[in-house]
Amino acid sequence: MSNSWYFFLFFAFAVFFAVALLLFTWLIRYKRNDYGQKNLPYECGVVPLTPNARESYSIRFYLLALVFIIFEVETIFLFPWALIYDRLKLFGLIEMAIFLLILIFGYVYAWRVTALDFRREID
Amino acid sequence: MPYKHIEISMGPQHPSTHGVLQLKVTADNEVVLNVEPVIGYLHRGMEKLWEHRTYPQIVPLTDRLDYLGAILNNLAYVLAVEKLAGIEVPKRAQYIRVILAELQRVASHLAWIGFNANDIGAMSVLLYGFIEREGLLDLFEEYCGARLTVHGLRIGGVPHDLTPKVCELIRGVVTSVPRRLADIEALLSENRIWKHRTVGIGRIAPAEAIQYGLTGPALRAAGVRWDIRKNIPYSSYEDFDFDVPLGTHSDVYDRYLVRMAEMRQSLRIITQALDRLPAGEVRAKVPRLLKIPPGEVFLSVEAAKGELGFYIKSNGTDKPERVKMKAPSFINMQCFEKMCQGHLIADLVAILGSLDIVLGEIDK
Amino acid sequence: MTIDHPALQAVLDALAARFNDRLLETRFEKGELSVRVARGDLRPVLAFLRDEQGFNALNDIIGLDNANAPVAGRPRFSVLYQFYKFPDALRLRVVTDAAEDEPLPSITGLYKSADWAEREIFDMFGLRFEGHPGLTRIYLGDDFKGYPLRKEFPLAGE
Amino acid sequence: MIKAPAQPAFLLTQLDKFITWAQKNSLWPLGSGLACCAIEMIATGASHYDMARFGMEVFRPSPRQADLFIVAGTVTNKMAPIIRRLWEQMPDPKWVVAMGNCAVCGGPFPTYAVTQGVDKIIPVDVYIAGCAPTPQALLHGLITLQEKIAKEHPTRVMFKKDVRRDD
Repeated sequence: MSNSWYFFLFFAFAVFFAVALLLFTWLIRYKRNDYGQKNLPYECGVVPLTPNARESYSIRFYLLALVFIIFEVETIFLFPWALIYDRLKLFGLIEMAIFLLILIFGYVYAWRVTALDFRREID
Repeated sequence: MPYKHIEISMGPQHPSTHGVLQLKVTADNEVVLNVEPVIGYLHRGMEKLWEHRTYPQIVPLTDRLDYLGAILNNLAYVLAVEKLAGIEVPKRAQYIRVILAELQRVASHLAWIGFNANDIGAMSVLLYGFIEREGLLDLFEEYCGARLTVHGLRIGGVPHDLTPKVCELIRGVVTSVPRRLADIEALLSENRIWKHRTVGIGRIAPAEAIQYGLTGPALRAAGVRWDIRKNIPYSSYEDFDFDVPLGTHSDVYDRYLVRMAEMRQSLRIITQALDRLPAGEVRAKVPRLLKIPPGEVFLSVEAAKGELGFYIKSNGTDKPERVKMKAPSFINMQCFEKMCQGHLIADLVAILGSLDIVLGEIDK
Repeated sequence: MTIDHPALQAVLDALAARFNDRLLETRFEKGELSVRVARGDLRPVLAFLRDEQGFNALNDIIGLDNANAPVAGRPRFSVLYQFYKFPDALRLRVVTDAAEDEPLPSITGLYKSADWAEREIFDMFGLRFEGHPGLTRIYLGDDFKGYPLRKEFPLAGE
Repeated sequence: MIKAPAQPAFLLTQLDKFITWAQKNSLWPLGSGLACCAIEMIATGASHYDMARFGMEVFRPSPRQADLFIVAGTVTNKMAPIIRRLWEQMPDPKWVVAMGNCAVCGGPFPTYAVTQGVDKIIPVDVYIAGCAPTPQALLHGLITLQEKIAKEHPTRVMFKKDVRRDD
């Protein structure tokens, strides 16, 4: 625990850096007294046709995001494994191969059940 | 509870609407239900302006209609005025006009392949197309004095004869364009992503295309053999042999193939016209103050986008009573909504690019 | 009327046979045949031309304001329909006249490309087309007053 | 030009130089073309004339990320409110270049539908003449804009609420 105060130093610096950045930009930004339609959401120059964008939308977007997260997590597991790959010898290789195989199986299933593509006709 | 369909505006300021066109898109998340084009953002009141200008003054104004095919607009207007006034254009001038018109068609198609590919994602093709087009613009600058809005023709003929330097530039273009086309085709024609984005997208049946009045490369891609240079030859096009490329599936990919083939045919016409250039005058005797007795005429020409027609009614003075322009993009745009049914929003961009519309001639 | 263009002569004869006295005027100048019919007969004539004579493409609809050269007995505006026969490249022009307030029959039923063309004529001349799905201004904003292509409308606008 | 106050402040001139040096060498134009001038603007952006030599090759389609508005083409009355809205939605500091006769003064169209010059709706910094000005003319106009930016004093605007002249 002797040199654990480094952590607080790091934390303080992070907070300081964030606040300083915001303060600096607020200080040097151009002030203007008539902002006109600056806060209107930008939609190719016209007033947006659907004023509030918080409408309900299709399940397909959510499905695609889920499939993405699954394989994102898979790659995250690969990083630590790749770091100590040389010390794990054959055991590590087989272990990771099994892990990847299971996920490939999941990927093929998702592909076959057309979770990945945006169907052209109205589903 | 079914979710509400999204209504979004692919509005006047949009990188891939080729100018100031607004598309009110009603989409079920990604699938387009219907598209309502809103035009008029570039309406400059050309036809009203033409009623206050003399016949020769209108020629440079026609450059600003389809600003990618300035000489083709001039050709349509100038031929209509000559037919109305009964002016006989010397053979040499007709040949030079054919050379300039086909060069302008190649330049317009090069710009089109650049924009269409860039909309679909192949930005390098935009740079290929534009670097090649610079060669053509240098040629126009050498001959007409301007790059884009060239005012390249006159009523009764062409401004002046082809100088040796211009002929040499033309020979240069005729050899360098096919090499560049080969590069572009090597990049695109068998490219999996390009085919995935264009094959089977934006189909329209030939009968329906005629019903909507579609003309130009988009109609030929539907397999209908209709090219005014062949069907109603003007300005001695009948002297040259070239074939009219046709498509079969009438989708975005076929329109791409048709236009690329058309560029090669244009180069063939240019070489034939340059080799068989007859001697003689380059401009007929036209009175400086051109007064045309009352009458009316409608004449159309095969412009890069399709059939560009001019209706002119004269009233005996030096200013026309009425000039109406039939713009190919104006008519082609009407079947855009029909082509977009059931596609994704991303395909909208590919279909719009394949129609090669220009807002200058839609809005007049 | 005899014209030295065999194909168009055949069309003209068929038209004359079918609508003999309702063809108010036929003109053949510079190789172009134009036929004038009254407003009421427009749709039957166009339907006949399309179905029996094979003019399957409407090329353009042209609006005209004849205020500067008024012809006695004829209304002020005239509308010209430019037609095409696809395979053998025949052209035909059908002309009708209409006063300011007389609506013209809309031909969007016969030709889909007439939709925008008629909206443009309404926008520029103020001529109404009855039976048009959505007759609104196509170029100018809805708040624009006046019809620009009328002769009395100044070039630079009100 | 920014209204220069009576006595120029000398303390921050070096900071001004630095900020304007940074601003003028990375102008991001708004990717919006109206008519024929837009094609010449794209030709200038393409590889032959290459605006990238001046740090301007990034054409941002959205005004939120652009700081230079090249009005390239005819400004019609129907398009005017949209151009005003696009200009307002651009973050400060922003500059406007009126490219071509139509944007400068209505050009060859003295008609009912055309706004006679874009400076009737938004303040313009540099006017470029020509009916479809050649890429060289556009580049010359943009270099003039860079010289103009180099002479500006942004720090006065930032610290002293000396608001820019176009409000």
